[in-house]
Amino acid sequence: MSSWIVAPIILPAMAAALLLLLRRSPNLQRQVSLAATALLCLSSIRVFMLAIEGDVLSYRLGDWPAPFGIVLVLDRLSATMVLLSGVLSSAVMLHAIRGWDEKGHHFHPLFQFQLMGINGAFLTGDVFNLFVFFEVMLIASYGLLLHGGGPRRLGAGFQYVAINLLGSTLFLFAVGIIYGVTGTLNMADLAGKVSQVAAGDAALLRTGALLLFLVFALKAALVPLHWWLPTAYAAAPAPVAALFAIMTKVGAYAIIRVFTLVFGAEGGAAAFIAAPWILPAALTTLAIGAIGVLASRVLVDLVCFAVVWSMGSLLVAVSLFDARSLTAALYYTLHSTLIGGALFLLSDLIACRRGRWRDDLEPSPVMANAAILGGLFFLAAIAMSGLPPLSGFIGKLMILDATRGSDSAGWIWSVVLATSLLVIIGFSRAGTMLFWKSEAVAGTLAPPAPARVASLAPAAVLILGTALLSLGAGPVTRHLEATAQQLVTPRSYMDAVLGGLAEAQRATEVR
Amino acid sequence: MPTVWSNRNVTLNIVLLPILPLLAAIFPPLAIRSGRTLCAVAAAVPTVAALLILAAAAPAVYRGEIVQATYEWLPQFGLSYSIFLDGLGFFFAAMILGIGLLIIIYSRFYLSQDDPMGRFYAYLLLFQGAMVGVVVSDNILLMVVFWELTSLSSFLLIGYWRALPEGRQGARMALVVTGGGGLLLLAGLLLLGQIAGSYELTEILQRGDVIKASPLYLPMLLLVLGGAFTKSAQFPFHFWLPHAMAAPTPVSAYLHSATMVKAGVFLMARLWPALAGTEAWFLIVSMTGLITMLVGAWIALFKDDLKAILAYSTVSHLGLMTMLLGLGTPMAAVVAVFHILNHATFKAALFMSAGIVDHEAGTRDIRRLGGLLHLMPISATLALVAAGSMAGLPLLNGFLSKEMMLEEIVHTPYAGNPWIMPILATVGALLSVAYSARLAIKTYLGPVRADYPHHPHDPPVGLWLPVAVLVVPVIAIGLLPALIAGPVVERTALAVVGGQALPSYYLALWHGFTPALMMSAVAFIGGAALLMAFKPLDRLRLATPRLEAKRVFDRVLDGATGGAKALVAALHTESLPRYFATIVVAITVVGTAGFMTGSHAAGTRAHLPVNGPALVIWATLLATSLAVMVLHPNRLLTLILTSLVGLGVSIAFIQFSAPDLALTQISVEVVMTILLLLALNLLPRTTPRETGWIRRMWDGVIASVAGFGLAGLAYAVMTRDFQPISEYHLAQSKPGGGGTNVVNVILVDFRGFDTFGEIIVLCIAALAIYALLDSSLKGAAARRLASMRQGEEAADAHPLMLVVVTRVLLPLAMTVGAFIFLRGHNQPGGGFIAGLVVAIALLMQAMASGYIWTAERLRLNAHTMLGLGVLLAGLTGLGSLLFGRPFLTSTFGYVHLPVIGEFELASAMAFDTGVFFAVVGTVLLSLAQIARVEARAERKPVPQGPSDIRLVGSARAVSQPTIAHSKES
Amino acid sequence: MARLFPHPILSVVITLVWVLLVNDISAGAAALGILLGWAIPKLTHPYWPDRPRIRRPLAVLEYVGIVLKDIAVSNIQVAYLVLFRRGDTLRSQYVTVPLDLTTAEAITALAGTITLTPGTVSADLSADGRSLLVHCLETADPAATVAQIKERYEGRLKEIFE
Amino acid sequence: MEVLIASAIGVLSAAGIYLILRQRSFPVIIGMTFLSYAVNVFLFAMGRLTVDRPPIISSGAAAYADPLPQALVLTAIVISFGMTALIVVLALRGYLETGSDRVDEGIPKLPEPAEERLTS
Amino acid sequence: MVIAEIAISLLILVGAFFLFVGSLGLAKLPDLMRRLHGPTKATTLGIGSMLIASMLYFWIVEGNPSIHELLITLFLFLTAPVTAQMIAKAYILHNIQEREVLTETGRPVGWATLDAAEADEHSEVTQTSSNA
Amino acid sequence: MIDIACIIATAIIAVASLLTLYRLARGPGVLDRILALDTLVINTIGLIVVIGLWFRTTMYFEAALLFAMVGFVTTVALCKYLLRGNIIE
Ligand code: NA
Ligand code: NA
Repeated sequence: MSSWIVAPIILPAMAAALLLLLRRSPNLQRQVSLAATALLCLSSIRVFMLAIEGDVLSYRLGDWPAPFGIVLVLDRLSATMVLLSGVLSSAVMLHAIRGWDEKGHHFHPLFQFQLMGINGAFLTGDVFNLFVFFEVMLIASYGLLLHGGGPRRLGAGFQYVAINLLGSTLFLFAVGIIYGVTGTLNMADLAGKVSQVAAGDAALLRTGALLLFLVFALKAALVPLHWWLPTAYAAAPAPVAALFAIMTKVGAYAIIRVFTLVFGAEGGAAAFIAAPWILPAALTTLAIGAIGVLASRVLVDLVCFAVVWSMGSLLVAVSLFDARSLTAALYYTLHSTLIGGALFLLSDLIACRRGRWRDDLEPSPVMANAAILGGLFFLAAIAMSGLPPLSGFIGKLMILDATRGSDSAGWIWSVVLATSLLVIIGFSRAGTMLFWKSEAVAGTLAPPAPARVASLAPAAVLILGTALLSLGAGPVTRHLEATAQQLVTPRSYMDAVLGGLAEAQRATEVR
Repeated sequence: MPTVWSNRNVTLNIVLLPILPLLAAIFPPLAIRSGRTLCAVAAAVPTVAALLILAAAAPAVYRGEIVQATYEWLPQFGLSYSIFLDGLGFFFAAMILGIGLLIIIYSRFYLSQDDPMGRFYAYLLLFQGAMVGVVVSDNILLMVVFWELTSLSSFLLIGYWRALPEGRQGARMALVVTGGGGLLLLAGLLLLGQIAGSYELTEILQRGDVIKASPLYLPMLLLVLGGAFTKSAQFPFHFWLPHAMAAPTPVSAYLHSATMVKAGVFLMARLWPALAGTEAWFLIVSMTGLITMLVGAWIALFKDDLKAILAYSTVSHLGLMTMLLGLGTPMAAVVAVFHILNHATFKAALFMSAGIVDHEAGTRDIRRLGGLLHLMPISATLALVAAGSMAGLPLLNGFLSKEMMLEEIVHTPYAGNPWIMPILATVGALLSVAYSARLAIKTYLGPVRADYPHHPHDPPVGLWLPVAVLVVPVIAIGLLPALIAGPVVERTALAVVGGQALPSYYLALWHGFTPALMMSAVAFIGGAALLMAFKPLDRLRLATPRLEAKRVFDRVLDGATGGAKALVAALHTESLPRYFATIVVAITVVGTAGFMTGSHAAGTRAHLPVNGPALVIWATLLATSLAVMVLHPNRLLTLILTSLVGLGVSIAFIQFSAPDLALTQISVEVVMTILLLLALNLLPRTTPRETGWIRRMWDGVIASVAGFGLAGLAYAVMTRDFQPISEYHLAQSKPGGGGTNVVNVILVDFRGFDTFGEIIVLCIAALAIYALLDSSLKGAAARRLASMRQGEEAADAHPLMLVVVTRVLLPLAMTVGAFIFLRGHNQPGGGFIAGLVVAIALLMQAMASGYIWTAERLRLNAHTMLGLGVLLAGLTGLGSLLFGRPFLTSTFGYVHLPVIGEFELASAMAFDTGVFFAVVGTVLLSLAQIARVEARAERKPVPQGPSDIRLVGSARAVSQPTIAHSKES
Repeated sequence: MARLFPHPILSVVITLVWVLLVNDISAGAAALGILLGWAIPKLTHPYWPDRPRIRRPLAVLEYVGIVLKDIAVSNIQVAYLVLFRRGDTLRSQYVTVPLDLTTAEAITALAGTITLTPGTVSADLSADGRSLLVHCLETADPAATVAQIKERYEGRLKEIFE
Repeated sequence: MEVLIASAIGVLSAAGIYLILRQRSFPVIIGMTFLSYAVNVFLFAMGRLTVDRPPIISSGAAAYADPLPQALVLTAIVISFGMTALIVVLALRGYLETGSDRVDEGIPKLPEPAEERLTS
Repeated sequence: MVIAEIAISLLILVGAFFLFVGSLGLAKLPDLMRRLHGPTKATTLGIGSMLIASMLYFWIVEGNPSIHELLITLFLFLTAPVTAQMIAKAYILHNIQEREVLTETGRPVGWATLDAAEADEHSEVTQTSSNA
Repeated sequence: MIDIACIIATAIIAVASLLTLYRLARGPGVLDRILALDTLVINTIGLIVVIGLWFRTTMYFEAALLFAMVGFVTTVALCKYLLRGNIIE
C-alpha cells in the first residue's frame, strides 16, 4: 500500500493550512504555494507511474478494511486524471502568480484546497467520500470564483452556488437511496451488491442510480443541467476559469467511474442505466454549446460555450460505454482540459492587453504581443474546434470512429460535424476580429501594464500539451485503451479493493 | 515513439515531402531580418529540396513502382503517417512544388515593402507542405489532416492583408466552406475506410467492387463529394472562390488556380477506381461539373475585375475537370489529367499577369485598362498567349484538352438523352471563348489610354520570368503534346484509373474533322457573337433577378448567428427560478422514469407505532412548511418558522435514537439563525410578491410532485429490510476504535477522511466569506448601506443585564464545551459540537458586549485557529505514516496516572481537536465578518462595549462603558 | 494567587460544574475539574475583567433559599391566575423600582430575581441604571410591591455585593 | 411512524423547492435550508427508524440504530452549514453592490474596475 | 422505593403541569407583557420539578447519583430573566401605546431602551448627582 | 408507575406545545411568536427530560442543556435584531 496515493490529496491540504498561517507575508505565500503545486505535480507523476504498472492499487485510510473504512483507489483512470490536474494546475499557478493572486484574499489557500478536492474526487473509492470531495472542490471553487469581487461575479456566484447546492442535495438523496437499498457506500462493494439486489428493490436502485447520474451530469454541464457554466466561468477570474476546465471533467469522470464500475455491465437491474439518457442530452449539449459559440460577443463567453460543446463531445463518446468509445472519451477529456485551460488563460491575456475593449469581440487598436498571442490563439482555436493537426482533431476522429457502429451513429456524426462547423465559424470570427480587424483600427491602446512575452508561457505550455497529445496520440491512446479496458472489466478494481471479500462473494455467487 | 517502417519499398525521403515545407515555415520570419531576398531564399530552399526529393523518386515512379513509407501515428484508430508516390501523386506534387517555386520568386517582387514578407512565406510554405501532404498521403485520414491544413493555411493567406475587410471576409468564407467540406470529407473517408476495411489508399483502391456494392456507398459518396465539391468550388459551393481573390495575387495564382482548388479534383481522381463508374457517380459528378462549368463561365463573362474573371473562369474549368472525371470512363480520366496540367499552366500565368497589371497600372478593372500591349509588351504577350490557351485557341495546350473533352462528351448520353451534354459543353466552351477574348481585348489590346492610375511598363524580370516559365509549356504542349506531356499524362492517368488499361489515344494537334472540332468552331463563332452582343446582354442580365450566392451565404450565416443569439438569449436568461425549474423538472422526470422502468415490491418491515409527541412534531413540521410557502414574504417570520423546523427536526433525531445528530442540528441551527439575522439586517425586510397565481400554482405543482416523489422513495426504503455494513462498525467501535459512541468513532476514525474533508469545507467557507466581505465597501455599495432604512432603534446597544449574564455564561459554556469534547468518543458529543458550543458562547459575548470588545480579548486569531485546526487534523493523520500505517490510522491506549486514575488517550482526540479549532475558527471568522459590514461602511460608529449604562459609583473603569451613547459622541 | 486564579469563585464553580457534568465524584474527575477551574477562568478572564466582590458568601445561600421558596409559592399563584382568571380582568401595570444597588452584577441579580418570582417581570433599566422598570401581572398596590422588592431582595443583595 | 417521516420529508422538500423557485435571494436561501432539512432526514431515514437504541455501545443493549447514516448526516449538516453561510454572504454582498436581490433577471454586466482584469 | 417512585411520578406530573400552565398563559393572556409572565415563571418551576424528578430517579432508583440536572436549572435561572427583559425591551420599543403606560423612571433620564435623545445632557446630570 | 407518569407528562407537554404553536401561528406580533418559540424550546427541554426518564437514560442530558442554551441565544438574537438591527455591533 503505497502512501504516494494519498499525497495528491494531503499535500495541497496541508499546504493550504500552512498558507493560512503565512497570510501576513504574501511573497512567502506565493513561493510556498508555487512549491506545493510543483510538488503536487511531481507526486502526481509518481502516482501515475505506480498506476501504469497495471495493477489497481487501493489505499485503506485509517487501516480499516474495505468496505467499512474509506479507500482510495488508484487505477489508470484515476492516475491519469490526477496527472492531468497536476499539469493543468501548474500552468494555472504560473499564470496566477503574475498578479491575479493579489486581487483578493486567500487566493493560494483556496487554490490548494481546490486541488485537494479535485484530486480527492478522482482518487476516492467511496460514494459518500466522493460527495465530500465534490463539496470541497465546489466550495473552493465558489471562493475562487468570487476572487476579486465585483457585481458580475457576485451575481454569477450566487447562481453557481445555488445550482450546485441543489446538486449537492440531490447527491445526498441519491446516496441515501443507494445505501438504503444496498447497505454500503464503497464503490467496489456496491459493484458487487447491485447485481444481487432483490427484484422488488430494482425500481429503487434504478431511481438512485439515475439521480446519481443527474448529479454528475450537473457537474459535467450536460444540458439541461448546464445553466451554471457559461455564467459562472465567464465571471470567474481567468486562472480560476482555467482551473475550472478540469471541474467539469470531474463530473464526466464520476459518470465514467460509477457507471462502468457499479452500474455498468454487471449492474444488475441498473446495468447501463445512464446510457440512454446521456446520448440525447450530450447531443443537445453539443448543439447548445456550438450555438452559444456562434452567439457570443465576448471572447470569454465564447470559450465557455466551447467548453460546454466539448463536454457534449466527450459525453457522446461516454454514452456507449464500450472500451473503444471510452478510450475516445478519455482522450477527449485530456484534450479538452488542456485546451479549455489554455483558452481561458488566453482570453485573460488578451483582455488585459486591450484596455477598455477587454475581450469584447469588437475591433480595437492592435494589442501588445499581438503576433505571438495571435499565433497562440490560432493554435488554440484549431485545437478546440477540432481541426488538424492538434489534439482536437484526433479526439474528434476517435469519437467518430468509436461511435460508427452505434445505432445512433447517424445522429452522432451529423451533430458532431455540424456543430464543429459552427464552432469553426465562431472561432474564426473571433480571431479575425481580435487580431486582424484590429490592424484596421487607428489609434493606440493606452499603454497596458507591462505586457511581457513571458506571461504567455503558461498558455503556450498548455497548447504545447495539446500538440504533444496529438503527436503522441499512439502511445497515449495505448495507455487509454488499457485504461478503458480496466474500466470495462471492473473485476480487477473490485478485487483490489475488497481483496478476500470479493473471493468470498464470488463463491456465494457460484453457489 | 516507436517507428514502424513498411517493408514495401521503403523510401525515407518521401516522408519529408510534406514535412520539409511545413517545418521550414519558421525560417522566413527569422530570415526577414536579413533582408527580403534572403527571406525568399529561405522559402525557396525547402521547395527546391522537396523538388529534388521528388526528382529522385521520379525514375521509380515512371517505372510504374509505388514508393511508399509508413510511420505509425494512431494505429488503434487507423491513422498513420503513410506516404506513397505513384503517377498521380507525383504529378500533383511536382505541379505544387514547381509552381510554388515560381510563386515564391514572383512574390519576392510582387510584395511591397510594407507587407510582412516573412509571414507571407511562412504561410505559403505551410500551405505548400499541406498541399503536398494531400497528394502523397496513403492513409486517407492523414489526407484529411493535410486537407484541413490547406484550408487553414489558405485562410491565413487570404486574410494576409488583415486590414482589408474583403480579405477577412473572404478568408472566413473560404474556411467555412472548405473547412466544412473537410468535415464532410472526414465523415466520408471514415465510412470509406469502414467499408473497405482499411484506411490505406493502396488497399482501398484495390477494393472498388466491394465499395461500390456496399449499402453505405451512396452516403459515403455524397460525403466525400461534399468535401471535393466545396474545395474545388463546384456549384453551388462556387461562391467562396471569387471572394478568396482578396488575397495577394501570388496566392490567387497558386492556391486558387493551380493547386488548392484542384484538391477536390485530385480527390475525385485519386478515388476514381474506388468510387467512379456507378450510375450515382456519373449522374452527380458529371452534371455538377457541367453546371459549374456553365455558371462559372457565365459569371466570368460579366466581371470587370481581372482577378474576378480569372476566378470564375477557374470555377468553370474546375467544373470541366469534374465533369470529365464524372464521366467515369478511362478516356475521360486521361482528358481530365491533361486538362489539369494545361489549366495549371495557363491559369497560373494569367493570375500572375493580372498581378503584374495591378502592380503596374494600379488597377485590375478592365474598364479602366486597355492598350497595355504597347506599354508592357513582354508581359502582355505572355498573358495573351495564356489567355488564348484559356479560350482554347489551337496551337496552345488549352485547345487540346478542350477538344478531347468535347470528343468525350459527344459520346455521352445523360439520363438517356444524347443531346444534353454536348450542347451544354459547347455552350461552356463558347462562354469560355467569350470571356477570354473580353479579358484579352479590354486589357491588352486597343489604344493606349491616358488615365491609368499608374503609368504601366514592363515589370522587373522577377515578375515576368515566372509567367514566361509557365507560358513555355503552354506553347510547347500545344505544339508537341505527345512529346512533352505524353509520358506524364499517361503515367498519371494510369494511376487514376488504377490498374485498368488505358484506351488507345494519342495526344495530337490535329485529329481530323471530328464532331469536337465542329463544336469548337461553334464555340468560337458563338463566343465572338456573344461579345458583339455584350452590352444588350449585360443589360438583360442586370434586369433579371440574380441569386447571388455570396449574399445567400451571408444571409444564412447572419441568420444563423442571429438565431443563435436569440436562442441563447431566450434560454440563458440568467433567471435562477427558470434554471431551477428546468433542473427540478429534469430530476423529477428522470427519477420517475428510473422508478417506473424497474420492478418494485412493497416493503415488509414492520412499522413503528405512532405516538403523541411525534404527531405534534409532524403536524408542526407540516404546518410550518406550508406556512412558510404562504408567509415567506415576511422574512423575519420566515426565519422564526425556519428555526421552528430546525427544532422539530432535532427533536425527531432525539426520538429516533440519534442524540449526536440532535446536538449538531440544534447548535448549527442557532448559528444559522444568527447568521441569517445578521444578513437580514442589511437586506430588504420583505419579499415582494412578483408572480401571478398561475405561476405560483405551477411552482407549487412542480414542488409538490417532486416532494411527493421523495416522500414515496423515503417510505419505500424505510419499509424494507436490508443488511448494512454498519454491523461492522458497531462491532468494532469499542475494540478497534476505542470508543463506545459509534457515530463519533465513525466520524473520527472509520470515516475520519470524510470529517477531514468536512472541516476543510468549513475552513474554505470561512475563507471565502472573509474574502468576500473584507474589502471595504466603496461607492454605490457604501451609499446604499448608508441610506438603508433605519427603523426605530433601541438606545442601548449593549443592555446591562445581557452583558452581565453572558459574562457568567461564558466560562460555564466553555466548561460544558470541554465536557462535550472529552466524552464525545464514548457518549454523544465530540469536537464538532464542542466547537459549536464554544463558538456560540463567544458569539453571545459579541452580541452582548460588541464585536470589537470580544475580538480584542480573543487570544487566538480566527485565521490561525482555522489553519491550526486543519494542520492538526492533517498532522494527526500523517503521524500514522511514521509507523508505516496508512493516513489517519488511529491508535488508543489507557494511561494510568496516580491520583487521577486510568484514562483513555486516543489519537482520534488529537484529530477531534483539529475539528474543534476549525469549527470555532469558521464560526467566528464568518459571523464576525458579516457583523462588521456596517462598521466598514461607516454607517454608524461602533458603540464601545461592553455596556451602555454607565453606573455611577463604580470604580471599575475597565469593564464599564466609557460612553453612554457612542452614536452621539 | 490573583494571577493564577483571577476568579477564585468562578474556579470553584467550574470545578463543581465539572463534577456535576461528569457525574463522577472521583479523584480523576476532580483533578480534571481543578485543571479546568484553573484554565477556563484564565482564558475567559478578559471577558470578565473584575471579579464581583461577594462580601458575605453565607448570605448568598440564604438569598437563594428565599428566592426558591418565593418561586415555588408564586408559581402556584400565577398558575391560579392563568387557569382561573380571564386575562383582561388582571390588574397589570408597570412600576418603577428606584435602585440603591450600584454594581452591574447586583442589579442583574435583582432584576433576575424579580423576573423569576411572582407575577413580576423586570422590563427595563433606566438609562443611568438607577431605576428598574417592573411589570406586574396582578397588583392592587404598586407601592407595596416596590417596597417588598426593595426590602426582601435588594437589601439582601446590597449586603452580599456592596 | 414511517408514514409521518416520509410525508414530512415530502412536505419539507416541496416547501424548499417552492421557495427556491422564488425571485429573490432570501427565499432561495431559505428554500435551500428547507431542502437540506429534508435531505438530512431522508439520509437519516435510510438507516431505518429505531426508537430508544442510540448507537452507543453499552452492555445491556440488544440492538442499535444504524450509526452510519447518522455519521453521514452529521457530515452533511456541517457541509450544508458552510455552504449556506457562504451563499448568505454572497446574497448580502451582491445586494449591497447592486441594490437588488432579484435572482430572476440577468446578472448585471457592469464593467469591473479597469485594473480588475489586468495581469502580467 | 415505592415512595420514591410516587414522589418522582408526582414531580414529573407537577413539572408537566407547570409547563402546561406556562403555555396556557402564553396562549390565553391578552397582551404580550402579560403573556410574558406565563412562560418565564411557570417554566422555571416546570423544568425544575422534572429535573428534580430526574435527579431523584437516577440517584434512588438506579443508585447512580446524577446531579448534572442542576446545571440545566442553573442555566435556565440565569437566562430566563434576560430573555424576558429582551422581549420586553423590544416590545416597548416597537409599541407606541405601550410606551405611554410606562411609569416614570424617577430619574432625569428615561428608560434605557428609549432614551437616546439627550443622553449626554442626562449623563452629565447623573455625573453631578453622583458627585453630590 | 414512572412510565405512566411519563406518558401522561408527554401528553400534557404535547398539549402545551400545541398551545405555544397556537400562539406562534396567531401572533399577532413577531414578539409573540418569538416568545412562543422560546416557550416551545422550554417545553422541548421538558420533553427531553421526560424521554430520558422514560428510557432510563442520561444520554439526552446534553441535548437538554444545549436546547436551553440555543433557545436563549436564538431568542436574544431575535430580540437584539428587533432592538438594534445589527445583532453583533
Ligand atoms: Na460525537
Ligand atoms: Na466529531
